[in-house]
Amino acid sequence: MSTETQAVSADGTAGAPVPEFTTDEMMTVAASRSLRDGTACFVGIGLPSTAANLARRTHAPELVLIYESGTLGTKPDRLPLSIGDGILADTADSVVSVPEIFNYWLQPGRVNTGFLGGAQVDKYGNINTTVIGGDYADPKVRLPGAGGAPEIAASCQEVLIVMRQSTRSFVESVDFVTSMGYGRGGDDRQRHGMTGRGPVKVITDLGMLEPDPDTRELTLTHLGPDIEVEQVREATGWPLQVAEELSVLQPPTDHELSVLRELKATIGGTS
Amino acid sequence: MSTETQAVSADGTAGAPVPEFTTDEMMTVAASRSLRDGTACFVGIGLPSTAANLARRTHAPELVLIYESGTLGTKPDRLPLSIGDGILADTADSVVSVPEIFNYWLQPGRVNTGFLGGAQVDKYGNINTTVIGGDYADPKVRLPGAGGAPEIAASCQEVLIVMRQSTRSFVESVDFVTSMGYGRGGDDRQRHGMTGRGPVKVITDLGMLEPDPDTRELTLTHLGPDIEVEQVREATGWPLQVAEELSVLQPPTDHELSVLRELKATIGGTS
Amino acid sequence: MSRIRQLDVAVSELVGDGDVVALEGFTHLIPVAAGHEIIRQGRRDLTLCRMTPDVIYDQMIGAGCARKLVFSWGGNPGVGSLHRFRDAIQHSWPVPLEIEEHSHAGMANRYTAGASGLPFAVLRGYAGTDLPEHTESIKTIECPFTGEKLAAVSAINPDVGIIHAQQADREGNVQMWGITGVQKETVLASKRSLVTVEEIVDELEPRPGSVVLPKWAVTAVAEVPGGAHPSYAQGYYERDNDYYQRWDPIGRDRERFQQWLDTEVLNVERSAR
Amino acid sequence: MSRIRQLDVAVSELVGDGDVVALEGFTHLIPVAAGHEIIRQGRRDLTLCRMTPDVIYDQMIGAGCARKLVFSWGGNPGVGSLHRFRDAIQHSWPVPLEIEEHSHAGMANRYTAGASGLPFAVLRGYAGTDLPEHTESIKTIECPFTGEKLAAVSAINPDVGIIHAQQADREGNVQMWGITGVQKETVLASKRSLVTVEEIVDELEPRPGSVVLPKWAVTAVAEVPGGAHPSYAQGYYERDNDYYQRWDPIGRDRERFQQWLDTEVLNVERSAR
Repeated sequence: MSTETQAVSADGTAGAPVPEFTTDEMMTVAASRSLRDGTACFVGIGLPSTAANLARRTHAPELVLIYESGTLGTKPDRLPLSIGDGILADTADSVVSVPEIFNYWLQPGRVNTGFLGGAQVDKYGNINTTVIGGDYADPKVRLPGAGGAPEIAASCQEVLIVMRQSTRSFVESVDFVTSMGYGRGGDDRQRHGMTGRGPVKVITDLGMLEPDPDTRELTLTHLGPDIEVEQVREATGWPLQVAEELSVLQPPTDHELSVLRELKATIGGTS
Repeated sequence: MSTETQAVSADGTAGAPVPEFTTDEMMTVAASRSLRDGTACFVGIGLPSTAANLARRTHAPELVLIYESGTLGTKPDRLPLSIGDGILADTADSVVSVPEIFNYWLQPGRVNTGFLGGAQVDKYGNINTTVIGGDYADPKVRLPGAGGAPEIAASCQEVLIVMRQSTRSFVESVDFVTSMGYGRGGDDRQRHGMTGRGPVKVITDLGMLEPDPDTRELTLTHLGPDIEVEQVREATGWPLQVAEELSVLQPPTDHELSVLRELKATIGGTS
Repeated sequence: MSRIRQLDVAVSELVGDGDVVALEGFTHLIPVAAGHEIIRQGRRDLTLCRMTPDVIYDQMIGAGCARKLVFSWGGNPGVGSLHRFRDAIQHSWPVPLEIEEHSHAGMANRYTAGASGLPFAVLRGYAGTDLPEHTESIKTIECPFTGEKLAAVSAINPDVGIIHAQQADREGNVQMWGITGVQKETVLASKRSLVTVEEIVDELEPRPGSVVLPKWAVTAVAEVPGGAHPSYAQGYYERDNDYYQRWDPIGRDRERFQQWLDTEVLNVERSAR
Repeated sequence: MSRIRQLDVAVSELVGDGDVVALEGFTHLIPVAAGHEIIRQGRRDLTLCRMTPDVIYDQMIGAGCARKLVFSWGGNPGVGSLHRFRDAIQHSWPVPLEIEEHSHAGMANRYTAGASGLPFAVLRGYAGTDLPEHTESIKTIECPFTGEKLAAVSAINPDVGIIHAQQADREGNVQMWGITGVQKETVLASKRSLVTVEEIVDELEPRPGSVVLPKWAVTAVAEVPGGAHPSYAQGYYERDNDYYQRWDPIGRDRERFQQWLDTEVLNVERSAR
């Protein structure tokens, strides 16, 4: 629950002055950039909500924000603290019931992007937010559970996973599959009749992983600015595959950072 | 489609002056009286709508009127011409979607009384509003079809059938079962897993039929004022059972008649 | 993304011969002008879906647009029968008409399944009736928990769903109110959708009981004032009950119908705005 | 017919030991005062249903009201874990807590089935997850038309459904607006229902986006101003975010919790009006 505050300095581009930023800010900005303008995004609270609202204020003004509380096309002027803040209803194109948001809007694959995170993710992008250790009936740690995640994972056209990377959270195999990524890899999603593509990116504080086109094993494809491959390997609980052509994430621009920081200052407040 | 206009004079009660009324008026008043105050009634257009609105203006001011267009608890100040007139939405407690009116309100058995009519009814209260003569693919007469009737017949706590009586309409066995009454009699409804009781009364221009408690065959229990049993037998397409204790319907009161006639004058108009 | 179009352009872009087309509107907000435009463009072999195929479908069937009708109640509400519909079924005029017949509850649930991305819906329906015998899209299903037998109906996912609403804004967000029937489900179940509206406004003012369809859930919007006549648009105009009465003798007679078609639909250029 | 009652009278009339009880409200309009009244009346062995058992269920579980929890997400939104919930599951304190765990989509559909008088609902859900292995109310069903395999969930029909709304009129008709979650379904699925409201008004003025429950669909109404605190009631008061933060250290510690229970719930007479 601690916020990563270690500041790193990144290589600038084309002589622009290099702003200082945290790895969490880099992660949020990378998530934000993954959202295309004019698409619809199913937003959970916390980092996904921050990233989606950042995108709407920068490169994607026509991004459609959908919260599982039933608010379609919300345009909050501040960051909500919960997925059901009043500001979300006040600024929505339409507020529908919870059964409707899942049945009419999520389930048929109308939503382009879903955001997920969790306590554990494994090398096939499966996510655990249910129990850790012991067994289901007598767990070591009881987590909140599924919420909207299993069906977001199944039915959004694509899923972005956003999580801080550590050997505790990036494990060979999750203790409990709350939300399916690529199952046991390969075409396991198709065998389960899933309509969405699954997790296309895992964005972390250290870089970005993408599924191998055949095996679907998560593979490191991008490093965060000033992050070394070895750091990422050490924070991963399985022998990490690394892409032959490894890129580096563009650091946040001044504009992205200032909008992000203004946004964060508004969280849960009254405007 | 012709309206019965033959006036009959009835025996009065307790020395009150006897108003003149038509057999159709008697039928509407009898239907109206069958609606208990404070209950909910699923109303179709035509006579059921007239009877329900008459009841609301006489003995049942708290009658809840539900139309299949999605209007719950409407209080129209005039008779609507269709089940979807604007006046029904304007005066409703709530307007819901058509899927909701069937799934959330009709299907669970929340509605006390459903009204049905049709081109044919048989001795077990099964109704045909689909095809007459020939076979289904090549019928002699094609009728409008089912509408809301099959599920009204199945799920309302009880059903009132209101139809003018003739050998053409009261047949031994309907050409097509659009809405099930008692099927082939006895406990056939239970075998079909139906939750509602089925047709408890068939109100006609000649009197009233009720199902035998065991066989469920429709049995004449009430005569209209000045109607003879023989008239009813002649208008029935099967050998009609007659109850041992045959009653006579109370003629419409002055008040009922005047309210009914005022109501009929408002049909489809703008107020 | 919904786009504002002329009615004729939208219909020609969205509706093709052989398509499955649903024009919905339950008594209120019936997309009549769009139906007439389909007639004018000479579309053929359509599978027409509609819970209550009233006068507009009688006209489209009489004009020879339809190969098949999927419906639950085919009548002229408050008046009587639909004679073009009967003539097509009983005498194959002007072309044979196949039918797929349901109850209202069944049709409503078929659209709901379509809007929900499910292949079927479950309801307490059709029990003891002769409908399942003649309609392949009704089957029996068993509850996996209680063993109870219920009805299953297959989803409807039209190629094109067409509805009429009171308003859209300039971006194509749609708002309707009053009796809204099964219109949201129709748009969401359809691969493509067209909403005709009474007017395009600068901003949709939220209203009690309104249904809003965001622009990204609608393919095209066309401004067609009076586009629901002879049905009504709450807040704009009342139902033209006389029209429904007058339709009866026109629909009864093939020649009078043909004459009506020529003078009222084919040789007029309605709606383009 | 709904009847206007005092909160304590309504709870004592409607909620008994061993009942299946659902308190619903999705972030907004959570019936917290009613939950506290259930604690105060010492109800035991309840099966508590709620999509998001947040602070109010943490309190009821910690107070020993529950034998079983039916849920889809158990956390303190925006803050972290529910420690009374964890303590009950991990250490059976104060009593063992059985769980029946779903996803949001599954729970929403279970209420929908319950409201619809159906024994089950169908959804595209749970595929590839470990939930069905541990939850008997999730099964697989095959589409009778396409052969596709989908999830089926059994209906929830609570003995008592409890929600909070902004307003009722003097006859007991209820109106709520803003985020209305699964509250309508909860009331319609339940054998008995209680709606606490911010205020009782002479007449309900129709509002955009409002959900209306007619009096005959509700068993009892109680006027409880502030009855959703620390959640919010749109148009009346904002969410008390500090309360959710402050709950974390109280919920973490059995003794602090017990103290809180004594001073804030058991020995106060809130709500009666």
